[in-house]
Amino acid sequence: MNVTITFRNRRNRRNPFIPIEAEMITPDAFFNNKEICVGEGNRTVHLNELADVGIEGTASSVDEIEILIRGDASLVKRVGEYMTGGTITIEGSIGMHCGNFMSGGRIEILGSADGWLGREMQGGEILCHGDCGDYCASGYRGGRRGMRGGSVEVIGSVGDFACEHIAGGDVLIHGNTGDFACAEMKGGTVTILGDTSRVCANMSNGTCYVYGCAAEMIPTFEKRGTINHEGLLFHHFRGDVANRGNGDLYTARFTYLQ
Amino acid sequence: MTFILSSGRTIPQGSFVEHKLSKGYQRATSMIYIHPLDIMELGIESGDRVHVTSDIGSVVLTTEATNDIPSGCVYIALGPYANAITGGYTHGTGMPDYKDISVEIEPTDDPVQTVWDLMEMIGGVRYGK
Amino acid sequence: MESRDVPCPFCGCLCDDVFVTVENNRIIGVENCCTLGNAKFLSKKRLKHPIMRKNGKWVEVTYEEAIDETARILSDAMRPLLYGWSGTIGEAQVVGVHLAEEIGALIDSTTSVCHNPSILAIQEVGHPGCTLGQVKNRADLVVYWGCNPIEAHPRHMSRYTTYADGYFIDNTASDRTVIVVDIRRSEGAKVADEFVQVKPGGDYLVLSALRAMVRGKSDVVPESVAGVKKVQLQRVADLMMKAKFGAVFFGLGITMSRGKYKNVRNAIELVSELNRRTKFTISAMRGHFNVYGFNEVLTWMAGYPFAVDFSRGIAFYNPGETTVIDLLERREPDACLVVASDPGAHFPKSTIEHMAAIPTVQIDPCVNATTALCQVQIPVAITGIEVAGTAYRMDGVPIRMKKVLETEFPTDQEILERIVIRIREIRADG
Amino acid sequence: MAEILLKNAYVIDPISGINGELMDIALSGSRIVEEASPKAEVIDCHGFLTLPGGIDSHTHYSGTKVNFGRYMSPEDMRAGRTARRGPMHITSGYSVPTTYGNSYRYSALGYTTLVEGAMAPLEARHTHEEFKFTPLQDSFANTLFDGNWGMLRALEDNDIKHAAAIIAWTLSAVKGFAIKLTNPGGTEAWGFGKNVSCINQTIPTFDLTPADIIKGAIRANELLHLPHSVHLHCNNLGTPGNFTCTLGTFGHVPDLNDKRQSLYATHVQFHSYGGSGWGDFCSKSEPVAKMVNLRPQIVIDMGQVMFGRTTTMTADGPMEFNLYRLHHDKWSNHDIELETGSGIIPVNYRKKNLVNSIMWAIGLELALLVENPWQCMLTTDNPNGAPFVKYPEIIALLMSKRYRDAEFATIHQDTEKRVPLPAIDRELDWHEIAVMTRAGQAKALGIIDIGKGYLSPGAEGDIAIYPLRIDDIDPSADYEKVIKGFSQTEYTIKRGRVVSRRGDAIIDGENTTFWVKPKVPAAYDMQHDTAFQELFERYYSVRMSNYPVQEEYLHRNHCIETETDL
Repeated sequence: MNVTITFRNRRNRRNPFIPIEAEMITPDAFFNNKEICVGEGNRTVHLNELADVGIEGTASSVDEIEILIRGDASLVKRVGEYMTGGTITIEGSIGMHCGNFMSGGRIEILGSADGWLGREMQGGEILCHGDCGDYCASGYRGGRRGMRGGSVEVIGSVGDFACEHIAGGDVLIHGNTGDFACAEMKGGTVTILGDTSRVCANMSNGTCYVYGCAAEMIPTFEKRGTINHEGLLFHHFRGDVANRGNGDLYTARFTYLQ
Repeated sequence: MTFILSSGRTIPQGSFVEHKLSKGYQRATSMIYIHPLDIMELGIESGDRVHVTSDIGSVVLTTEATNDIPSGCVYIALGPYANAITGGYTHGTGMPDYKDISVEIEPTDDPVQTVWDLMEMIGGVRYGK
Repeated sequence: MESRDVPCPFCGCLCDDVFVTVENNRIIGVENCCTLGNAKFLSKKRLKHPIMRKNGKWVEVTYEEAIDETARILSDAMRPLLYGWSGTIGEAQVVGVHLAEEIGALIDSTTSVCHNPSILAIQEVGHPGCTLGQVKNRADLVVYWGCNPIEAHPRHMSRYTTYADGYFIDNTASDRTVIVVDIRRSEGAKVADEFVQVKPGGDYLVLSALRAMVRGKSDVVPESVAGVKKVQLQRVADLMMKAKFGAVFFGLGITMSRGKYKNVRNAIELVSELNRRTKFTISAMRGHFNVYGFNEVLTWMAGYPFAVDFSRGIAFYNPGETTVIDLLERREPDACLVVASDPGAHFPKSTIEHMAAIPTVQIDPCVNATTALCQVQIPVAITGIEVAGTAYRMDGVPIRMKKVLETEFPTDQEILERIVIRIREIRADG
Repeated sequence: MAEILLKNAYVIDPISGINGELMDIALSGSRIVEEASPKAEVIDCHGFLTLPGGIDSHTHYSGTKVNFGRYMSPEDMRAGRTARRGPMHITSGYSVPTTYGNSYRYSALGYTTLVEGAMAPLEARHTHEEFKFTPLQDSFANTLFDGNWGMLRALEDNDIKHAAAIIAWTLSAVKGFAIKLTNPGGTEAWGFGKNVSCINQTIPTFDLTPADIIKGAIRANELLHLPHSVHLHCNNLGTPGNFTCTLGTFGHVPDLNDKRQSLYATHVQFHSYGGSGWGDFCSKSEPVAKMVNLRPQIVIDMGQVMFGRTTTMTADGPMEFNLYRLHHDKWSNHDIELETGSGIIPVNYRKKNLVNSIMWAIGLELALLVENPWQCMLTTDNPNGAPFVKYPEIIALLMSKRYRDAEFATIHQDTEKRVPLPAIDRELDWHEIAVMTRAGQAKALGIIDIGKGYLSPGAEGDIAIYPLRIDDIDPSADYEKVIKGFSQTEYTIKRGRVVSRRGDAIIDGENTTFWVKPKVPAAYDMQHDTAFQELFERYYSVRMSNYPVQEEYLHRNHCIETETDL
């Protein structure tokens, strides 16, 4: 089944800046033939009011559903939340919380993603071609475990607190990260091809590679010498000692705030 | 010259909190505390006015020399003047950057604006005089 | 007439020993109070009648008209924001929360721009704290980190720490050690036994280093961390470990600087670590007299201390998304009600620009910076002077604010209740 | 006055001596009456099980500590959210629900009366504020005295009357109901990061042992003729081998009151542990239950643990710190000057965990081994052992050996060697469950006189009607039906009005706060005692005049005045 959702321009809506809460846009909901409603502020509206929805073909399992999102979806939140299979392709940019809790399937974003992409993700894949906001592949407030499985790849750069509380899965960031990437890391593998700052603060476990420079290194990591990884020389740190941590941080370069 | 600006509470700012449109509040919140060496470097004297510019905007403030702040840093009371150069981005935390803002400072003869002026610049309408 | 033991409606210390003299329904004397509280008790300026902007000009209107206009604005809105709350009592805050629930609004308080990061940190690691009297009676070591009690909470030191005797502290001058950590030599730093000057944005790193030292892992710490020499860090760590009861107080110096709640989290984890060796507590220096009260009220009613979005019929909370600054910055709200705070004076420019662009109503006794951004302002009685009710001190102790003056102004609570009733009428009329 | 006539109610009312009779009950206004007028609204109960409204004699649902449990746990809040519906407000929270959440969910289970387990006097106002927003249950507040400096100093001087006078002043001031001691002496020691390890160890800052405090408080309690006895959370909660401390404590309890027990020991499951460490941790429910069976002056509650996530919260600060060191999860602590402490940590009781499995068994064993159901109340020490929404499952476990065996097969396999549970065949009957969930509580709390816990004329109109026709159910086999039936009442009636119907709250509140005021002669009125005033003046951070909870916080309330022997 192919579902095409084309968001219309919202200039004629009362306030085009109100985000759309669209947790029902998942292959699962279309597979179960649900009536798709979304939140626009304190009103609930039918998705048809905001987008043209085209459905072609049928599906015998959720994995046979492909959703294509076109038009401006940069304020559309929670797309793909709890999805278990199928694919979602977003032609432009997508709003916050895309792929929260997803456990299977694939999301591809050709533009950029706002904050909390893949929050508390359990499985499946996310590929974002543009940049990503804060809290990419992170956890929820008060939660002790963030992303637990699956993979996230961001071709651009990500904001602050990327992979906060990560406990499993793989994350690959081609660009730079903001401050406090991999804070409270508990497991999983994160690879940052660009620069980062205050990386792996308070980590207790897991592995992080930084191909660029780790600025303002947390001063409580133990230096363990250098290693060769994919033909490059990396400094190996263990920590965070302040947190009785046993995580591994490999970075090509680093600086301290002295 | 580039400085790191932080804002915070001060006694004068606090005691005029109930009188936000008074001269006293204006004075208390448009004062920028700066190290004497930096004052010399800028070629001005304590009490002279400066243009303080961040990525967000620019505002005129009155300098006050003090040794309590390290050279290279400046400090201002919380208030409308600080806000004129503070951005609304919160890094996904809800809290804007009221501290550690990178600013450019240069001497000026321009006057310090009133709180009403600042409010009108962003689309407000003053009440009374 | 004289009133004893009046709680001061200024800061989160809620000093409840103020002596107020009233003559002809005016306060003519205030004793025991600090400069900040005095100014509030003796303040005379206020807005005398509701005002509304019509055709770009301010005009005086009746309470009825102002309330009707407010109710229309709110009932019409798709993403209304109810903001402020810290300068009023719990009884009014409760009505505000019910209002938010009923109209599917966003509700947030000044917490969002002061100790929001402290709450986020507490939600990650908890909060080893205590009431202020516990510090007064027991603490032989007090640490002020990124806060400035002399300027923001002027009686904190004399009531609870540096200058206060306590049950186990016979002589505060000799029995208590005071450490101040800040980026600048604040007034508090000048009276401290040890002043630690940190480079801006360096608090997190210094806290990590201290945690490692308390764990006995000094060897990993470099010679200098964020401008602080390792020898001084070791000295501070030793003082902390030697203390019988240590109390850390922290303020906006760490909540507002880079990293925000991660700084606070690290401070809390340092304190938790120290508890393995001795007794330590940590407390936030809360600002408005009842900022903590709003957190308490919203928590027991909706489950979260601030930044709640009721738009989908349940309570949703995610600071960074449902917090006032982010909402305004993204231009989401289409109406705003401000109660008992002054965002016009405290918010970044771009955010109040949006407030000025949408229908905004303020409930406040005084003309303030926010007045300029409003369509309507409804003046009310002054809480804690003309209105009695509940406030929560920075340590969670609830205190009943007193009424020392008679007034003809309605209270926040009354105005809010009338708005709720009017909204119901408008909705019933369809 | 509104009248209701309940027809065809199948009533079990242990206090009135009714054990399964089909009858009508008439209500007029807030009370049960002999008969209703023809105008009365008739509710046909279709032979459904009809009990006095449930009473939870030990639960944490209101006040500073509970609210901090919510405040620090957004992950718990999002786990139990419901939308606004009819007169029902939104609710959040699973293990520590919002006030409305507590109230609606308790009401759905048929509970009409709750006792807050631990109110710190200094923060009493907060507890009362939350009572107001718990609209469908009456509230009582156990008031913490374990580290009260005034009382400790009086006990140091062996001046019981003076201690009683301080208790009397404080209870009246903070609108409390009973004396609660939480880890007596231990919370004071925690002020400097220490604890006490047995009841005979002198505490660091006063020349007293926990045993002195407990014995003194019991005597003071009876001097004041308080409705309830001393309500004790024993020392050494949660430590292996603590049963000796529990037995030692019980051994000190005199029998001073012919209407009720002289000591109510709470969440005894957490105090019935054997072993010298976690390695040989085991159940000691048998000696503890045996002691209770021998001593009618003691009533206990279970403090049952059920598997899953919850939040632990207690005034026992040092115990929570020890838990934190075990779990290394988030930890909150809140010491209260001159009075007590508190701590909070989230926990997850897991079937795969041997210690947790043993804890689960111990609670059930206590309820089954204590012969007299009037001496053992059904609780989880909500939310410490489990959220109260688990009560129906606990009832079913107590009523069905088969259910217990089925559950036992799913827990840690080594449990069998450490607990006597598999060998216990007893299955409680409906009457015993009624005792353990309402009648026994009313008696233990001493509130039968004010109309609680029974259904005869004169009683408060608090009634729970469960969709259970008990003659058609064999609880031993049909335990699923028992769980379902107790999970949602057909009707919950509070003060003579239907407040909850099939799980939905339908009106907004009929609650009352009950508090005590011992009548004290002038010589023992602490209000004018200079030494007591000085304690405030010099050491408290609030003024004495601002300390009492004002009348404004008691919307509808009932003051229980007592004659004293001072």
